Amino acid sequence: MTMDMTTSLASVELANPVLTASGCAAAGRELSQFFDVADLGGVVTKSIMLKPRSGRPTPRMAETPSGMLNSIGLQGPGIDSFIANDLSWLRQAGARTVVSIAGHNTDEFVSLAKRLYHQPVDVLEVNISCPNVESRGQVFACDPIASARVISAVRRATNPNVPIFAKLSPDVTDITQIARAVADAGADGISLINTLLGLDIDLDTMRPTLGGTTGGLSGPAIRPVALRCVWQVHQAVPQLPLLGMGGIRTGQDALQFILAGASAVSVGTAVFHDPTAPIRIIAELEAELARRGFRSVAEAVGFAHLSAEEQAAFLASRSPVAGVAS
Amino acid sequence: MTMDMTTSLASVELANPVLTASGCAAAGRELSQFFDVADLGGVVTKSIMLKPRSGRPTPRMAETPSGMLNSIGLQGPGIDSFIANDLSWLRQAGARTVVSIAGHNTDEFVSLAKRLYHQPVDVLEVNISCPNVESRGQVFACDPIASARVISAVRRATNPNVPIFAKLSPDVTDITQIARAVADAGADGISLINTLLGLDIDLDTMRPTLGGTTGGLSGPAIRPVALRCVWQVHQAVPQLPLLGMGGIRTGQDALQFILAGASAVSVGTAVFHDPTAPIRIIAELEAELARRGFRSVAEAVGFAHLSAEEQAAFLASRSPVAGVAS
Amino acid sequence: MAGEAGDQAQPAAGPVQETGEIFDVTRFGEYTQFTVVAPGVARAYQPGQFAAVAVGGVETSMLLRRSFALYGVKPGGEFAGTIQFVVAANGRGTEWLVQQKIGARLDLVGPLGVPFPLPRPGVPAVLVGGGYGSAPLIPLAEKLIAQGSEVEVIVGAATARRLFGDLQIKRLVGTVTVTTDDGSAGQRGWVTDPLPSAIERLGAEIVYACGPMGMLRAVGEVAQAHAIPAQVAVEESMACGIGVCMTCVLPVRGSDGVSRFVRSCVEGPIFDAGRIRWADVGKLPADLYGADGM
Amino acid sequence: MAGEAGDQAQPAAGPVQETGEIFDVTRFGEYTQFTVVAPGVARAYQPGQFAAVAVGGVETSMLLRRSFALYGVKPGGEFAGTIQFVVAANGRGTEWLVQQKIGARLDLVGPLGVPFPLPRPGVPAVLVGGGYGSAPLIPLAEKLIAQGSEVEVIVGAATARRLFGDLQIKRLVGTVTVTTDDGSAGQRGWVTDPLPSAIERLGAEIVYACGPMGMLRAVGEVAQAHAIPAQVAVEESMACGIGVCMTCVLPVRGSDGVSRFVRSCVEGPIFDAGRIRWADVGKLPADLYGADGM
Ligand SMILES: Cc1cc2nc3c(=O)[nH]c(=O)nc-3n(C[C@H](O)[C@H](O)[C@H](O)COP(=O)(O)OP(=O)(O)OC[C@H]3O[C@@H](n4cnc5c(N)ncnc54)[C@H](O)[C@@H]3O)c2cc1C
Ligand SMILES: Cc1cc2nc3c(=O)[nH]c(=O)nc-3n(C[C@H](O)[C@H](O)[C@H](O)COP(=O)(O)OP(=O)(O)OC[C@H]3O[C@@H](n4cnc5c(N)ncnc54)[C@H](O)[C@@H]3O)c2cc1C
Ligand SMILES: Cc1cc2nc3c(=O)[nH]c(=O)nc-3n(C[C@H](O)[C@H](O)[C@H](O)COP(=O)(O)O)c2cc1C
Ligand SMILES: Cc1cc2nc3c(=O)[nH]c(=O)nc-3n(C[C@H](O)[C@H](O)[C@H](O)COP(=O)(O)O)c2cc1C
Ligand code: FES
Ligand code: FES
Repeated sequence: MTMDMTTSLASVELANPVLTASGCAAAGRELSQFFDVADLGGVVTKSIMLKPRSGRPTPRMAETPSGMLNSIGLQGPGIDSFIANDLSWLRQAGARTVVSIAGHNTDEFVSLAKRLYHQPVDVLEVNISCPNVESRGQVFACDPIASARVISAVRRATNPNVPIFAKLSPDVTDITQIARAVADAGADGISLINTLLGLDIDLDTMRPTLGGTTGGLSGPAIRPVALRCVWQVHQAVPQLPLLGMGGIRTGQDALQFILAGASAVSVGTAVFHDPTAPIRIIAELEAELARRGFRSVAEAVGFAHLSAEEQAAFLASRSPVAGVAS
Repeated sequence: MTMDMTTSLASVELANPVLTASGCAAAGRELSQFFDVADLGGVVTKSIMLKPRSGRPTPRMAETPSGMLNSIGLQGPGIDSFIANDLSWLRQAGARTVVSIAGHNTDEFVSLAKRLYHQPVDVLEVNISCPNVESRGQVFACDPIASARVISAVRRATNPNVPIFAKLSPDVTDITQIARAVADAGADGISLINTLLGLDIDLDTMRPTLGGTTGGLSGPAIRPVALRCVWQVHQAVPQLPLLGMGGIRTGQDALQFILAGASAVSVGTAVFHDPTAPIRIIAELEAELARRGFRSVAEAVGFAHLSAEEQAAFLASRSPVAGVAS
Repeated sequence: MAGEAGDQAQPAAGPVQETGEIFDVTRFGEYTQFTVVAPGVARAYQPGQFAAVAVGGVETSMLLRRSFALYGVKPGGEFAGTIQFVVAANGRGTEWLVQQKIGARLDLVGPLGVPFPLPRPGVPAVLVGGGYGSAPLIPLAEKLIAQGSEVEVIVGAATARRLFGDLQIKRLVGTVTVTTDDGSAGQRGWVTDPLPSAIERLGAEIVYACGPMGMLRAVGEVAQAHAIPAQVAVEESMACGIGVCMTCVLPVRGSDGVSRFVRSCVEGPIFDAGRIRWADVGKLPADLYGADGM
Repeated sequence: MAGEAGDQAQPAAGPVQETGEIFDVTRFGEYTQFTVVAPGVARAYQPGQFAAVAVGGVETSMLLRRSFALYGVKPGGEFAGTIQFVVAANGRGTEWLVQQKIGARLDLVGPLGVPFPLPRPGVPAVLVGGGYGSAPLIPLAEKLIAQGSEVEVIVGAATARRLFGDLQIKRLVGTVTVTTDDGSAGQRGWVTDPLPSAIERLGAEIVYACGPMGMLRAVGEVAQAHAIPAQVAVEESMACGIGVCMTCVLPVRGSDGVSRFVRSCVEGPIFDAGRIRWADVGKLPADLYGADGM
């Protein structure tokens, strides 16, 4: 029995459900030294802004138990250079491309969406987990109104054939409220989760370790929080495709996200430990699905939300014995 | 040079700044098999409610990377049995006692505070990180108004000589907003942080691992989030004493919290790994303070908020050479 | 709970935390037996108790100890201060453990839990072990024999490679009944198949069992059918093992008739099978003490 | 950046991820030298490159690899496919590493980064190493000698136990200058003390250095004072080591005069010291490319 590993992010079909995570794979080129990026479900590029960004001063990272903090500060070349160099490389490499955009305000998001209108973009990921200069630096994704405003503006400005995914921050009182707001505003799907806000103190200097004082916590440490967000959002807006991420290291981890309701997953921090992780995870996930009697990724999406009885009925119909008997 | 390890939680002086964490040391009796609980800064008891509670069905825990999820559901004997058995044992054991209370609604918190009015309680920790039945189960600590209401009611009902500490949840958009609300409502201090809401999927059953579906994430995994909360709250309300916790395993971890602004710390999940952790951490913390030229815990509280120049000036005055020269 | 059945049911002394050196590692089928020098744990030990072992080393991501039933404890004599336990490699922590070599150090907390309550001297007993669950029955059998009880032991497993202790028990007791699900050793079937006749043959007045939950429940039912008690050693997920966290509870009916969630680490792991509400494990029955407070 | 100084400055082939067996472990003072069988890493290696080593084992809490400069690489011959690196046990990961024994397996990614750019054949060069920083200078010296350069090497450390490679360098070059802060070996003082006279004696046209940031900066200043370039190997915290995360950046002035935050893992670790804005490391200078976009 062959496994159907295809999945889709809204209207876009992917060969398999394993993508990179924004900011953890640059624009794919460095990883192509280790494997063919066209074999991935897709490459999610580092959030790009309108203008070139230096990023924050160093130190930009701290290792924490089963995780890390980063305060990169969205260093990047700006959208023009990105289109000229990175996007064209990805197209030529044959990779499915999810372009992540970030802005200081709604207008910047709109400008980015327009610049990308005729570009080879499969999905647009709108990173609203960044500070909104129009609202005293409050993160867009922490406010349902600001989030909805960005998403509806981007939806209008983007090529209508390109689905847009809103990327949410877990640092909110009620993630389902934000999810509903962006869904209502026209998001075709949601990416969950961005990093958690954290801090580390350097015991040599006795001051915050990171140049940016606080930073984003990622890695396996946050996986239970990420799974909870995927679970809650899938329950709140079941029809909405979710791109799940946060601490995925193995095919088993990826399967947890899919069972919780993600249609596909992004592998972030694990790449730093293991540059071949995304490719390995595709194979591991396939084996884990087969072991449990699934014939496709689609069958497993949200499966953990079924009642024990519904699960049992499905799996009984799938056991090899039942297959022979019928 | 001897180290002054005393610290205080509002008006209450403690012999040292290391306490247990609510729910991770029961009421001290079991740990007294391993060390004398009177040697601790204090014992924080498991949150007690008015009536006996069965707690949630099992499984109640899942191990996660550098952390664990629990869904105990505040199993406990109810306040009367607690006073008769646990509190009397703690008094006879000579332990500084922080009693944690939890209620379904404001009235229950008030009743608990009144029952404890004449009891041997050093500090009252008000666990508002639990669901408010009057508000469709929303956690009190997720709403500044509900939080403030509980705290001001408890403050009025409690023995005025007993400081009350509000224990906050990190699962909020802006923890400083809740901190300010409870400070204005009369909290004498704040305990930070309770667990983060998380979820795990059991890959055998393909359903949520925990009987309670979601659970609380604790352990070193959450330390960066906890430190960030302590840092932010200390910056927002610098005069307010903080009891810091979340993933503390060593004296170095404890020192991070103190430098970030905590006057004392609670050791929770680490006790499960190492029942003698709280006592070991006292000694380790003392050594870490001494190594850096501090003469007291008080000098180190919030030290990471000083500018590099202020820090250097202080430490220069403290170096052994400077000491000799003066 | 278990304490009600006999007066040796309270641990002689409290648990200690100590670092023990691995003295021997031996494979038995799918299991790995460790002999560890841990005099503090050995000193207070009584059959039925367990130890909680830290896994993964200093910078591990695994915070929680793993629990293992103790046996082969030598408080004095030639191998003074050693303990034994047997490990089935199931998950992350046990996979790490079975890779540890002679000379490595393990961080242990023990002995934990209540021991098997002993009957009056001379009372005949049947002991039933499933898989590695037969391990703690070895010292129990020794103790029962020493106090004059006639003892029969039944050990079972899914397959021969998952049997444990059968030879040692045969040496000790003179005979052992073996069952395997697949018939690869002993008789094909379950431990509960030969149990009724063993109880009857011996005129047993008590049954002891250790093994998977399903087996314990079935053994309890057989014992009940013979109107004798079954003392069983349960295996619940434990975060602390020392009674402070409340993760390890089971719904247990008390002598007052009231059912409560009871900590299996300190009030167990040995329970009277008739007191455990097997059908409600993993549920929250409405009549449980404190269920109305939820 | 570094590529501008010579045409060998691009790695010959890309990095690989491979599991290598530890072939030898040797202590030198406070350091531990590992020889590891890693043919894939060895194959493409050039002096100046490093490897990133996973630490802590499967269930570790330490997610990030640790970087080590490579030397003693034998792509062919008797010890074909081995690499060497030397480890100073500083923190959690290196503490774990130095406890690994012969036969253990390490998960490696390498070779990473750009190599030392080589001058035209015959150009005299001074090499300066601080602490374990002298390790990568050994293969560099070999290569320079092989292409006909006259070479002098200065190695220094805080104290004798933190010197590395002095004997090996002496064997290779015929002579070595040693400095220690406390005078416990060689002359008391810093590597920069004997550096000017070495440059002058040799008529050196290039300086190479590897060691702590403060030392690299000082070496760069001495070289600048002699109007010759210094190629230095920096050590920035690296989360990925392969260029995808942007944690490892330094403010570096480009050939176009514009300063940028440049990744030291893929555009370094070798930089022209004169290009690094040492005073702005850890800062965000306002004239940096993209600073106005923040
Ligand atoms: C009182 C007692 C005595 C035991 N005696 C033995 C013994 O003699 N030999 C033996 O091989 N095993 C014994 N077990 C079971 C053993 O503790 C588990 O197999 C082991 O904890 C699983 O750890 P892991 O690293 O393989 O699994 P993981 O899946 O990595 O474990 C994750 C977490 O779940 C807990 N857990 C998982 N499975 C079990 C289980 N079956 N029972 C309890 N906790 C579990 C772990 O302790 C850990 O906290 C005993 C358990 C208890 C409670
Ligand atoms: C290109 C390069 C080459 C190096 N070559 C060597 C060598 O040959 N021998 C040697 O002993 N060391 C070398 N180092 C330094 C070595 O990587 C660090 O000492 C090591 O990462 C510290 O890890 P730890 O586990 O001891 O410290 P921890 O404090 O546990 O490290 C926590 C995190 O910070 C990073 N980190 C901490 N200190 C440093 C540091 N000084 N430099 C870079 N990252 C750091 C770690 O990589 C890790 O990600 C090199 C570093 C780089 C970047
Ligand atoms: C170094 C680093 C840089 C990141 N940069 C971005 C970014 O530019 N845009 C974004 O949406 N998320 C960014 N993220 C967040 C990741 O895409 C991902 O949401 C998060 O790290 C959780 O997944 P993980 O645990 O697998 O890393 C970054 C994460 C890391 C660790
Ligand atoms: C098993 C368990 C039970 C807990 N019970 C309570 C509780 O009853 N009341 C409370 O305020 N916090 C409770 N907590 C939260 C801890 O007190 C603490 O805030 C949190 O675990 C973070 O600290 P740690 O990482 O050191 O465990 C519990 C935590 C655990 C792990
Ligand atoms: S395992 Fe913690 S109370 Fe039993
Ligand atoms: S370490 Fe990741 S880009 Fe250099």
